[in-house]
Amino acid sequence: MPDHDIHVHYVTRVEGHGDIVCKTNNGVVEKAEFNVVEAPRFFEAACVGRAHYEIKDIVTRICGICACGHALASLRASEAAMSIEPSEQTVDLRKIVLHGETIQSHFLHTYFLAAPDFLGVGSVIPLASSHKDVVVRALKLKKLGNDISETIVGRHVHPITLKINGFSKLPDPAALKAIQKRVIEALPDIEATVDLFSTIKVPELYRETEYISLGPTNGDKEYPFYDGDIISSLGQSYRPSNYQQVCNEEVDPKHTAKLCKHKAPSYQVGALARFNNNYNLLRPEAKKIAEKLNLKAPNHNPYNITMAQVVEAVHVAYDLIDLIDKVLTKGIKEENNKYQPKAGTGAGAVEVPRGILFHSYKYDSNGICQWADCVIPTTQNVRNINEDMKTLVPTIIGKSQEEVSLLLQMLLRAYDPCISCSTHLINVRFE
Amino acid sequence: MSKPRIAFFDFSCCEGCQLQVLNCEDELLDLLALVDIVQFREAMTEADWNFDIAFVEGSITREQDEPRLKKIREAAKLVIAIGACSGMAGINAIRNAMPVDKAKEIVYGNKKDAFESTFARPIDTVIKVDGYIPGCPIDRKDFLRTVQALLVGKKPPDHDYPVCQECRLRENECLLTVGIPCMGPITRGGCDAIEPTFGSPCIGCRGLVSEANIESCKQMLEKHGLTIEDISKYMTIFNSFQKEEKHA
Amino acid sequence: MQSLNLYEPMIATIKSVKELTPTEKMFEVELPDGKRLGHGPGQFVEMTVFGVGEAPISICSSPTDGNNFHLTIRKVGDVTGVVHTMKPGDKLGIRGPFGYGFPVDQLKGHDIIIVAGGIGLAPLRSVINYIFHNRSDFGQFTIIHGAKTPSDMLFKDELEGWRKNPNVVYLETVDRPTPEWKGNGGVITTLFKKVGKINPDNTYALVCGPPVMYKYVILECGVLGIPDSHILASLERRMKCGLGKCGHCQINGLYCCQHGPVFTYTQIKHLEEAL
Amino acid sequence: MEQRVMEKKDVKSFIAELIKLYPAVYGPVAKGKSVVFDRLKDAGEAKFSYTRSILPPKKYLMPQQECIMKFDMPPNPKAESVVEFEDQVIVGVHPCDIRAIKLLDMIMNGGNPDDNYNKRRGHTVIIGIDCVPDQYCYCSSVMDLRCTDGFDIFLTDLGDQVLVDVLTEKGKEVISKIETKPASSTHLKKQDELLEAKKKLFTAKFTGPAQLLPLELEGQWEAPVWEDMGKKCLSCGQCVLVCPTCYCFDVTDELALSMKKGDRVRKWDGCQLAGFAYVGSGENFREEPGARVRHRYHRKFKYHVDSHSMTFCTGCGRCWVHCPVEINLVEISNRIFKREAECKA
Ligand SMILES: Cc1cc2nc3c(=O)[nH]c(=O)nc-3n(C[C@H](O)[C@H](O)[C@H](O)COP(=O)(O)OP(=O)(O)OC[C@H]3O[C@@H](n4cnc5c(N)ncnc54)[C@H](O)[C@@H]3O)c2cc1C
Ligand code: SF4
Ligand code: SF4
Ligand code: SF4
Repeated sequence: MPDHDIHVHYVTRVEGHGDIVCKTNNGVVEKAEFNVVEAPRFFEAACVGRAHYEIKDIVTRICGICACGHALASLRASEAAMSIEPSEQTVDLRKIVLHGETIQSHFLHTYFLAAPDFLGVGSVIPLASSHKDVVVRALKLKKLGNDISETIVGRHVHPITLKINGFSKLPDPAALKAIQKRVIEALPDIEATVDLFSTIKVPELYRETEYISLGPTNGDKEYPFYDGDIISSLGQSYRPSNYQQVCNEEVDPKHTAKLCKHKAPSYQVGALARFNNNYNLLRPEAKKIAEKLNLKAPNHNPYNITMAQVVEAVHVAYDLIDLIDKVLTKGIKEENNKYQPKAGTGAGAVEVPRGILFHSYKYDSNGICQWADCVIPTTQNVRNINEDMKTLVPTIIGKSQEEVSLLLQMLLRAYDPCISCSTHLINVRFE
Repeated sequence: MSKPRIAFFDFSCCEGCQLQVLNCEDELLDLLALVDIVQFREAMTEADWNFDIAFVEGSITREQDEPRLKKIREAAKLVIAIGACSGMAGINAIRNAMPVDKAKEIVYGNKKDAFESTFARPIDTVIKVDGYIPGCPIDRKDFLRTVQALLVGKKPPDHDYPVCQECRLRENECLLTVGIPCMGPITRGGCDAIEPTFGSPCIGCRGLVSEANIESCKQMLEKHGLTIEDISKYMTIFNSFQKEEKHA
Repeated sequence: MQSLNLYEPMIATIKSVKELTPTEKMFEVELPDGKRLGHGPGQFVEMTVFGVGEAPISICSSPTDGNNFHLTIRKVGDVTGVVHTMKPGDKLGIRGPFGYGFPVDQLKGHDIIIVAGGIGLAPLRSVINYIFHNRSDFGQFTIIHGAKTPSDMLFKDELEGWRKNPNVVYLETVDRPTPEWKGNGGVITTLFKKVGKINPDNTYALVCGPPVMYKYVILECGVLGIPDSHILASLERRMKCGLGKCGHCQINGLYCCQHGPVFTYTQIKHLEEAL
Repeated sequence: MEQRVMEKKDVKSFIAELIKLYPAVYGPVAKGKSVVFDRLKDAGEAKFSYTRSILPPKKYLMPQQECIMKFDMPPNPKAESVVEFEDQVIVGVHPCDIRAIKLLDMIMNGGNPDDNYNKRRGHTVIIGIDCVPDQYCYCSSVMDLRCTDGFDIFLTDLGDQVLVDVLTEKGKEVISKIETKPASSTHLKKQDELLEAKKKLFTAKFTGPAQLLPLELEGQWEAPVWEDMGKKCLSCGQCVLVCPTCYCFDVTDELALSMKKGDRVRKWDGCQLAGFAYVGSGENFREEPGARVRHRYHRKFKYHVDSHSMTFCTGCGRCWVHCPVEINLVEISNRIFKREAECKA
């Protein structure tokens, strides 16, 4: 049996810098781990001393891919801290924005980051000539997500109009209507995406773990992205303000960074966690797709995160159509977004494409930030990724070095990690 | 003539600028007809060190970044800094205002010594840079214009005029006239005044114009009800890095 | 035929390229069907490098030089940089000729002193060649030429001819002489001592050079007694249309592209922004 | 000029008629708390009681950005000039902006006529409307309040009725679409009274006659006002971009992404921007902001007056409203009238 000595420096097609190291000796796994080699960025330090109206613009820069999610988690935290209740219109529009981001991010991940592995190429670029129709479709769907953001928040990367207690500019109803029409027109493309992914067989891996996501508050019927309590598949729920009891970011003596842990030794967040925890709340259209993709809740194969993203994309597309209908029927009204800054501490929890995201701030009575904390999905997933790798390697140890390396990279990519955004994940080395 | 080969690299940043490149959905296929993208970690596994133009995103924050950046410089004919982080240290430089140790402590508590980090710096403190695409994030059109300019042999556009110019041409209602302080008058244009167009003040992500009248601008903002302290903070969301700063 | 729309360039062809200095090249340009540009000495064209932009460039040849015309271009930016990479057969766009050049008919019968600094020799070459080709129409002919260093000198082989030509008094200097340089050293104004006696009322001075040069040279012309109306200066400004519209080239109330580029000192003497 | 009256309630159907008849009808519409000229999709959108639009209606004669030539890239370049225009009506133009268009007509027709402007102008019907000044308006200091030319028809609100001055053939044709009656002397008298009343509304005023400014400016090239303003000026260019009589432009080549063809585009530019007078050899002929403010002022009150005998500021107040540091030509003019330069010397 060949022994493996794998070191993938800067895994590609993920956001940020991470390495994979795997070493076996006489068929025994010595090491199988994911190391983060990102440079620290100190966002929480940058927030201290800044005014309430500057915070969102600073923290969206944590991550370009889930900039809207960061903005929303941040606004929710600031609003909680200052006891601000945004209007229903604000909440609905924010949900549309978040859906836009989910569409853009899920299609970016499924097509551009994950699919090349299944099609045996290094990137989407060679597909531009070999599978032009697929690439054109992928670009079209991704663009739809982007255009949703552009219509409501100005641009997807570092959204503009999102503000505490409202919007700096409300979208033009006609533009919103046009977006809705495009979502409807995109349904066949989404269908084709489902068809494409239904032909793909994800690698085998079975490991039961804890799944954490938002869950419905008081019998809410909505598959939660923007609102809700924090729930664990092992049974327990928390208000967002108690997020620290969920992620328990602690300094593990063995490691050099803050890592998260709830009940089980590690937990997973993201599309599959949401799917497993909230399957019943999926729209029927999405449930049908799950069936077609052979995905049943709970599912314990992390490679299926990609499949869960496809299911979610369908859910979100249909939901968008309804949400836009709701907003347009009620009519978009100018609102008074003024608020008085005040002292307080608050947390916001939002489901961004890669999983649950927490922001929390403490403000003084002038609305100057005294303390900030951001816990990013990938930070929460790191332990789980490592546990998965440890479980995976013995099952594939007989394969060639290239195959093992690829399967490990695919596993990491399935989590769609956002490493540069993981504010607390610096130089994580599992020794 | 063979197609120019371009590559993307990143240091400390949010990768939003590279994402902006991927967000050129309508143009991406045409772009691929003009250039070969040979390295782009965020989007591709293939990695070739034979390229003409390197687009570099992100700030330099660690000693270990320097040799990697120098290697890029050696390989490339042209190095273009993309984004505020790379061109002027941007948001990363906020923390330069406090001792690195303090920043580490705020975020990592007593584990602070486990991380290597120094000042956040723009890449031109380490290597020579041939052009800049400013912004946080970069503007997609600006990116495409820059690629075209380089292909026809021009310098990248420098947009050395204030954001107000484009804001006025778009016929936005000036935010100052409705009482919202805005950095537009001293901030470099080229973004089509996107923030004011969406009702939000310019926060200076493209850096200062070369002849920024900061004194007068401060007085003006004070008239709009900001304190000097507010103003200096406002002006440092992206513009903290001072060229004189030596790295620690 | 020049199109009716004044913004539409003719497509012209580069016939030959000659490297004059490391930063300056001379281009011979042919219009469609070998048509003449129809310019007068001192006028300029708007030259397009397609996809890069337009730049105003003086015509450095005399209409008496033949059907084609010459442009001497210093590489300073985009348009001028890219044109430097072009070869014979490559295409340019040409609009023009534009501007008010040297009034050669008015100059006839007079003594002429040319004062050229650096690239200023390029536009003046058009009138120099014109005078050589119509030598008998003019009186005494003096060329005062200054460059930064010997290698910065333009038209080196032509200078060789002027040095030997009995029909012209050719005076030259370099700001920074090199060991091989046998001629004068120092700024251009130092040559005025060598001009000798002139008949100021019958003399025209034609001046072109870097912006800093004009003030001093015009002073020297004054010392020689040349009346203000006989001092002709060709000025440079930013230009975007060549038609007196875009506003960039304005010198107080005058437009460099329309009222100039050649001005009499009387015209610009009282203009605060001219020199 | 023919003077007629229409019922005020008919104004809306008049606009509706125009929208039916013309490919493009532009008028003032609300944008936030401001007003901009925009295409009228229906008659109700127009907001006729406004003070000033952000950009002047000149944008329909000389757009912020327009393609003036299309070209193919080498090896076989082709160049073809582009002039785009359609029949258009601009309604609700104030007297200051009408005067500005008159000045632009003079510039664009003079010397080398500008095809693009002139063609568009020739296909434009201008319907003026009288207005009420605010504290930034000072047209009364620089022009006649009575608007007598430069429009096709001009509307004055007389209360229940609207007085219609019909100046041109185009105007006659346009107004024939709606029922009007000849104006009576009562109507005309009312118009005179309104103008008389309007005169009293101005708070911003020149302390001397604007026509004398070219003379007053003599010897004031180094007046302290320029440096004072230069210290304040942010060189943001807004004052010149919003000005209805400014027409400076920049020209750039913009390639299609294929890089096989492109557009030559002209865009509004402005002399208050730092790089406006910069040349390739490295010289900036107006390096100091104060020199740029002085240049702009001279363009409004001297150079063009010398050559065209017309003041090139219409007192619309746009530059004042938009200047973040409130630099305004009333203050500068009044300091020029004071001859501070001599006091200093
Ligand atoms: C009547 C006339 C005749 C001329 N004749 C000749 C001639 O015969 N030969 C000749 O070589 N030249 C001549 N010139 C000068 C020539 O027109 C300029 O050098 C040319 O326009 C430069 O164009 P470019 O595109 O190459 O440079 P650009 O790319 O436009 O820029 C040149 C330099 O200026 C800088 N720059 C450009 N715009 C700005 C700005 N707004 N702010 C700050 N910096 C800026 C650039 O960085 C660069 O260093 C003449 C000019 C005039 C007016
Ligand atoms: S909103 Fe800002 S950018 Fe726009 S004109 Fe006003 S100050 Fe300038
Ligand atoms: S200078 Fe100012 S007030 Fe005068 S016309 Fe122009 S914008 Fe209006
Ligand atoms: S608007 Fe005011 S600050 Fe801006 S350029 Fe004009 S005068 Fe200067």
